[in-house]
Amino acid sequence: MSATSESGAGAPPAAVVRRERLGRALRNPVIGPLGALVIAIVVFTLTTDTFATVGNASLILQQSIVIGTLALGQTLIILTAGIDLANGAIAVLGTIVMAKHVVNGGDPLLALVLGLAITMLLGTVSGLLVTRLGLPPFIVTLGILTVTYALARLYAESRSYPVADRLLRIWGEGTTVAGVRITWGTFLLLGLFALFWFMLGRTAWGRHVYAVGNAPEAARLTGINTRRTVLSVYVAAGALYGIAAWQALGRIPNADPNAYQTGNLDSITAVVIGGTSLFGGRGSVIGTLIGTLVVGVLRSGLTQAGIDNLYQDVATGVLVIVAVSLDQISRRRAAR
Amino acid sequence: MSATSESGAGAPPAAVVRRERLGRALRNPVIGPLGALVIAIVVFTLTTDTFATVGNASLILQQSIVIGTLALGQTLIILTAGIDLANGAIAVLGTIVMAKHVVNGGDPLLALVLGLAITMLLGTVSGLLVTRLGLPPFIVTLGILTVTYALARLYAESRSYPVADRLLRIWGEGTTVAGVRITWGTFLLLGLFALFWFMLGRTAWGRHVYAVGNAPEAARLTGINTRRTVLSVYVAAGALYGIAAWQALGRIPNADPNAYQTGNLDSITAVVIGGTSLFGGRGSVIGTLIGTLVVGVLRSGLTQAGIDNLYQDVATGVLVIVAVSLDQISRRRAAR
Amino acid sequence: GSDAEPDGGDTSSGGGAEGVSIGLITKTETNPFFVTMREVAAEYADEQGVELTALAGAFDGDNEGQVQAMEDLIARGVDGIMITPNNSTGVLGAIEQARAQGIVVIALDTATDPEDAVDATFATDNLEAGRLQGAYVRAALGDEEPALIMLDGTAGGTVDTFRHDGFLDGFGIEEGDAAILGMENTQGDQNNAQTAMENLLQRNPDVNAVYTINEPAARGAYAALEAQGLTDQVVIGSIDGGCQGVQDVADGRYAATVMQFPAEMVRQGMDAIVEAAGGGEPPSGFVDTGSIVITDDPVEGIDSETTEWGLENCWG
Amino acid sequence: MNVDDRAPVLEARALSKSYGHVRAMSEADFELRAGEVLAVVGDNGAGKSTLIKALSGAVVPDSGEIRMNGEPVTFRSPLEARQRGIETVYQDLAVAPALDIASNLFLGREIRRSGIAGRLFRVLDGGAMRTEAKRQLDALGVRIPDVRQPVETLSGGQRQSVAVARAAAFGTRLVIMDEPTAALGVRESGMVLDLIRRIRDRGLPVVLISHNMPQVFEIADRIHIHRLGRRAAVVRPGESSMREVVEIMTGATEAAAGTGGPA
Amino acid sequence: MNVDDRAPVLEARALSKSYGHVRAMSEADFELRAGEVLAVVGDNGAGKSTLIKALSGAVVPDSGEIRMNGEPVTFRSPLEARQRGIETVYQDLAVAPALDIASNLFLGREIRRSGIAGRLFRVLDGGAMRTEAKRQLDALGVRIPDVRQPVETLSGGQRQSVAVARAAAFGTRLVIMDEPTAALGVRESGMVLDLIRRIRDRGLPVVLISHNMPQVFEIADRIHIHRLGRRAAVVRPGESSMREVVEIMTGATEAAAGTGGPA
Ligand SMILES: Nc1ncnc2c1ncn2[C@@H]1O[C@H](COP(=O)(O)OP(=O)(O)OP(=O)(O)O)[C@@H](O)[C@H]1O
Ligand SMILES: Nc1ncnc2c1ncn2[C@@H]1O[C@H](COP(=O)(O)OP(=O)(O)OP(=O)(O)O)[C@@H](O)[C@H]1O
Ligand SMILES: [Mg+2]
Ligand SMILES: [Mg+2]
Repeated sequence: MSATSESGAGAPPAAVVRRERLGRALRNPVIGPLGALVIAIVVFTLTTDTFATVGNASLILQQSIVIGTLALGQTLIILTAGIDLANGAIAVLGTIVMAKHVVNGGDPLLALVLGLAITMLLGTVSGLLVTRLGLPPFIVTLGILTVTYALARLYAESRSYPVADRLLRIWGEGTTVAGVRITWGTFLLLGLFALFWFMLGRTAWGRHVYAVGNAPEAARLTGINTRRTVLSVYVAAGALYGIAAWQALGRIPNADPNAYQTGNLDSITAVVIGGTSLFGGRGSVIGTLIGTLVVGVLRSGLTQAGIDNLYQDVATGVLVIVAVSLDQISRRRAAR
Repeated sequence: MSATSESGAGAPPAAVVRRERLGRALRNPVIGPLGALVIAIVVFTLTTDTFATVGNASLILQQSIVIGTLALGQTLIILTAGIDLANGAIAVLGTIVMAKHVVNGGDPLLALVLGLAITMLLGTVSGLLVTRLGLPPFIVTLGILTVTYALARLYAESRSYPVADRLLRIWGEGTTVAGVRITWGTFLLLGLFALFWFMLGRTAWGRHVYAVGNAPEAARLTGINTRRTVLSVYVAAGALYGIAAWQALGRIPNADPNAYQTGNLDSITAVVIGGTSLFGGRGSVIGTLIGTLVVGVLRSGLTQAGIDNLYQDVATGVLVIVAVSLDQISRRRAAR
Repeated sequence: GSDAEPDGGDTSSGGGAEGVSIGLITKTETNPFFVTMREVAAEYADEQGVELTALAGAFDGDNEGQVQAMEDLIARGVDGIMITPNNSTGVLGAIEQARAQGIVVIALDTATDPEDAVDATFATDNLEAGRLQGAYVRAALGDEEPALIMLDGTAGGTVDTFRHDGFLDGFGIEEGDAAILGMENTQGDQNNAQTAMENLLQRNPDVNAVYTINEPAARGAYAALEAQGLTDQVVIGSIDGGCQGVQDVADGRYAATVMQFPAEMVRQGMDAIVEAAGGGEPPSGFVDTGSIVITDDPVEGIDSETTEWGLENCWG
Repeated sequence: MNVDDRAPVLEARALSKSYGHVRAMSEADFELRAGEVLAVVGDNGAGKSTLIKALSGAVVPDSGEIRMNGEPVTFRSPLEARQRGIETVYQDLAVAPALDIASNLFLGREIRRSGIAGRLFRVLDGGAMRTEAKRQLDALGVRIPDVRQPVETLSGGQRQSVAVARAAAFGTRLVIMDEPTAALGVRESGMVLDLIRRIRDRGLPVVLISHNMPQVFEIADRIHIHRLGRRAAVVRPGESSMREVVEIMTGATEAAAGTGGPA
Repeated sequence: MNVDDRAPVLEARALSKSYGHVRAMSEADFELRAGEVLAVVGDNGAGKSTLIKALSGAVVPDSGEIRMNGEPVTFRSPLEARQRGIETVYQDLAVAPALDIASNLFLGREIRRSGIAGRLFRVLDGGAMRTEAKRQLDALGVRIPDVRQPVETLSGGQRQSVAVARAAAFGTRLVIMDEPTAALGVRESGMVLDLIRRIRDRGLPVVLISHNMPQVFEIADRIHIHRLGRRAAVVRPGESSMREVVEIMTGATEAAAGTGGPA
């Protein structure tokens, strides 16, 4: 019974075919969404002449910034088998708090801090309700959604607040590279995705997030503090929504309590197109970034293609389904 | 090794305490939502003097009919670990098809059949995309949502169609019992819930629905035709949405392509308040009925209490969370 | 989302306007009011040989969607943009950007704040329209002590606020007056309005006046009152002037509606842009496209038209 | 009666299956004869479960051929195998944790009410299902407080008993059991061996995967030894010792009995 | 060295636990002494897993007392037990199927990079984790093609090995194993028994739940016999026969060795 040496010699029970690298790449879950993105870009490039310009690419990125950041927070929560219906509302309250403080003559930096504090607070409250009372995230965030929009309207006194302050609008500014305007917000978006890609993939915290979403009971039994892990995710998401609020003011320097009502569904869509499972524990933020871009490219491309209003909706619906089908097919291939 | 007789004698390894009935009742998953409903009713009865009238009760039932029927279909789909974002849209298209046919001088019965056919067709399409292509229900029904609203607007030419026909409005009529008006629609709603309560709990089909939602791979391995089961659920839901469309014309005899836009979230809310798990395989239609009523009671009660609109939103958000907390607490009790 | 509809392009007909391209951005693509605007614009563009691109936000309050639409239109290099802004300040940045590129920007239906952020505004004076509704309802009540229910639209909407405030002004009471029995937001949706009215009636069966933000809300209110058999004691007022609404007035469902003229807004706006594109003076200022009470029960001191006239001039 | 004389009931030739770059089964052969108990043994990860999943339709092999009573068959789903009377206890049990014991036992072939209610509307006879479930589990010597308990509340062994009882109750042509006694106690294991004997006595062949050598030698007519994704040998308990079997299994000796040849 | 002389490391008195109307544990006693291998045996559903879950913090008992080195402790979560050096292999393995083998092995105590990146940001040292995982699994004789494989793609036995390797690697005070060899092959089971011996030789006591009597008699210093939710007897392998143990377990004889008394 001294098989140690033998198994050390590495003759595996099932012969390992050494085309690992390619196999691994093909099984990478980001392949599907990426394929959809590439196909969309190619199709619109061929069918319209205004789509494939650097300017338009920069525009699509700018248009994706707020939803992208919301979707990043959404990804974290969905990875823990949760869902966040309140992200748009929380970001909106953030914009109101920031803008109203400045409009009333307050210090912009303090306004920013207050805005971020309120979004993190709301994230924390959601997280506590989910972890302490064990409530379904759907219900918790639905409640927070209703309450937050109401609070935003109450606090805004049902007005909107235009922002002139430079600090609050900073992410809308940018630099011009080779005649193309790239906003700081674009860099921030990419930076945030890189940060969370690293955090999820390379830190203990990231492992715990995946474990808690994939098998909560197993995670608990192995001694992971599941409550703290889940809570940390909601707090991080709250912070991201605060940043999204800041970015939103950079894009539209006007805080409106009725804005971003479809932020929740739009961000979930980006996450799901990106290949993350709504059942938790499987997925990646890179997928979400691609998913966000897929949605942005579809909208922009269909507009450039001059497709009629209502038919555009039809096309979007169909294309979203097609994009995810591609993902599904590539997965089945890999599973064979 | 002849323990058969011994175990037949029934001394179980863990002594079975014979307070089964009570225990079973307390562990009934409907207890939580029911408690929330009762508490809500008691609170509004005590705080307002117009809430606790038979007339108001009948009114709440009437207001709950359409959402209740949508939520019933939603329950079926959620039990299979799916979700339906398109139910409101499908019902709206149903109302347009029925109403336009009649407004254009068509036969009301044929109108009804056409309307039901289109909703069942859309349910079937969703089901096929989910079962054949293995796409996530969230994405499939999101696509169907967009497409269906667009189709409804195109077919309605962005107009709304008032309905005068008696057959199409039948569920809004009713009878007066002891001075209280009860619509046929109310009876239909209760009948539909009873039917599906029976189907889910007492037929092989129902068992398969639960099994497919709870453990799809196990269901497949035991030889259940999982695809057919899931498909049947989407078709049944489509039929229910058609009935919801008919009921909607009874309540508001005007088919409007922009109606019921929150039907999806509202129905999911009712399902989740009713204690059904979004992960599939656990829950009941009775819970959904109670969940629907909880939402109806909250809205009516808060209005009766004269609470300002925005504060009403705050209260609704908080109360929804409280309602589900009650459920959670009662479950923990039972699990001890 | 922002959506394109290149209805134009037919340059065979029309005089002087050929080659002019105009963008229209409405709040949503679903509300019949905006659908009418789009249809009128498409028709008018056809006649004039103007190239039209029609876009919209996804929901009331979708500033982001409207900004995206502006960006797309700027990228396309249109001559003029007509926009019904979500709120008076929501898209100022994008408007500024457009005007900096020499594009004529015209606000329709809703004014911006400040008003001169755009070249010109063609809109209903919603405060005045609300005032007309309020004055009519108050007059129709006669000597009765008013007991009012208000079915509002969306909290904080610019139009919603003007109409609401105008109504109270015309009705002759202040916000918070005891005569106001209840208020609910209905999003201008018939189903929501009916539910809200039903619930409010439980508490306030002695209502005699109802303010509604638009005609679907008025229909919902009527259905709830009808079910309770209270239609005779209540005066319902509304605003819009859609054909179905005018028909409702003709059928006696509610007392009056205040008609506005979206087609006028669109036509005048397009004329102004075409003229400016042809080297003329750019338009300027606020142009009230008017509003008028439609009723078959006229009251003293308030100008009104009959439903017959209304059905000829209605929209949608 | 000599099992060698009997015709093969289920046969497979050169079955292969890869998952990505892991080759779980490579050119595996298999042969089950009428009325026999065939044990399948092998190291962890040798590919035993993959083999029987291919035989029961749970996995579609990449290549190879399966024959039932000499006639080629392809199972694209477990349902198709079941319709031909093949009943399987899977290693991971294939139970629905939220459903109760009785429902799990009858999953996919519920007892229906008699008459039209049962035939047309598939209305269940809950009482009969519970009674019958209790009977089946008693026959396995499992003590279960209440057949209305959800399976997720059962102990590991109780759960396994449910899966075994299901296969035993419904197999009509042959029964495959993947480590059916792994979680069972001494007494319960004995009862499962008794059950396997009873099934054989009913004339059905049984495939038994087990790591428990004494058990295998006690009950098997022939032993299929699996190694590195394929059949390394087939031996008879009377003719080989436990030690020899283990040596073939672990690769210490190359298969003496001839790779793939019938024993 | 005589184990009887040693102090009890982990003790429990009168632990009870009910689920609804099912009484899984009723007044169970337990005693583990320093440096011993204590086997826990009993019928399916006897309450063995419930007992060790109570000892490892996975379940909070309704009543009763637990002492560690004489001092009363209450574990409200597995984390608290683990912080006191109790490491457990659960019967249902407690692995995250979607995560790879290395991640599962180190779940909850990942190897971090040295320096500030590791300490402050908890950045993982993926290479070290994979190397160490491979080493641990090799020591158990498990052949696993690739430690980057998700656990859900492993065979039943391979999966169990991952759980066993984890507990073996991290136990600092005592190790509890709930049927660690149930899914393992002959060779792999042997290696786990070797492992248990090595752990004992490191001075750590081990609790082993098993249905495999020969295994139990081979390795245990004492045998705790569980029946109907409580300890029926404690015996020593040298002093009682397998037959006697099975008889106590199944209730054929009332516990000769005296209920709850030390053997
Ligand atoms: N879905 C899958 N994806 C990738 N690899 C797999 C998958 N299923 C099985 N394998 C691999 O195939 C090999 C054989 O697995 P199998 O389950 O057939 O082994 P087994 O002989 O039943 O082992 P055990 O005795 O442990 O149950 C293992 O190396 C396993 O990791
Ligand atoms: N969560 C639960 N809910 C209800 N009953 C439970 C629960 N967990 C365990 N039980 C019951 O408690 C009893 C003891 O279970 P336990 O898992 O401790 O047995 P065991 O001795 O480990 O059995 P095995 O040898 O089969 O693993 C069983 O009858 C089981 O059905
Ligand atoms: Mg196996
Ligand atoms: Mg156990």
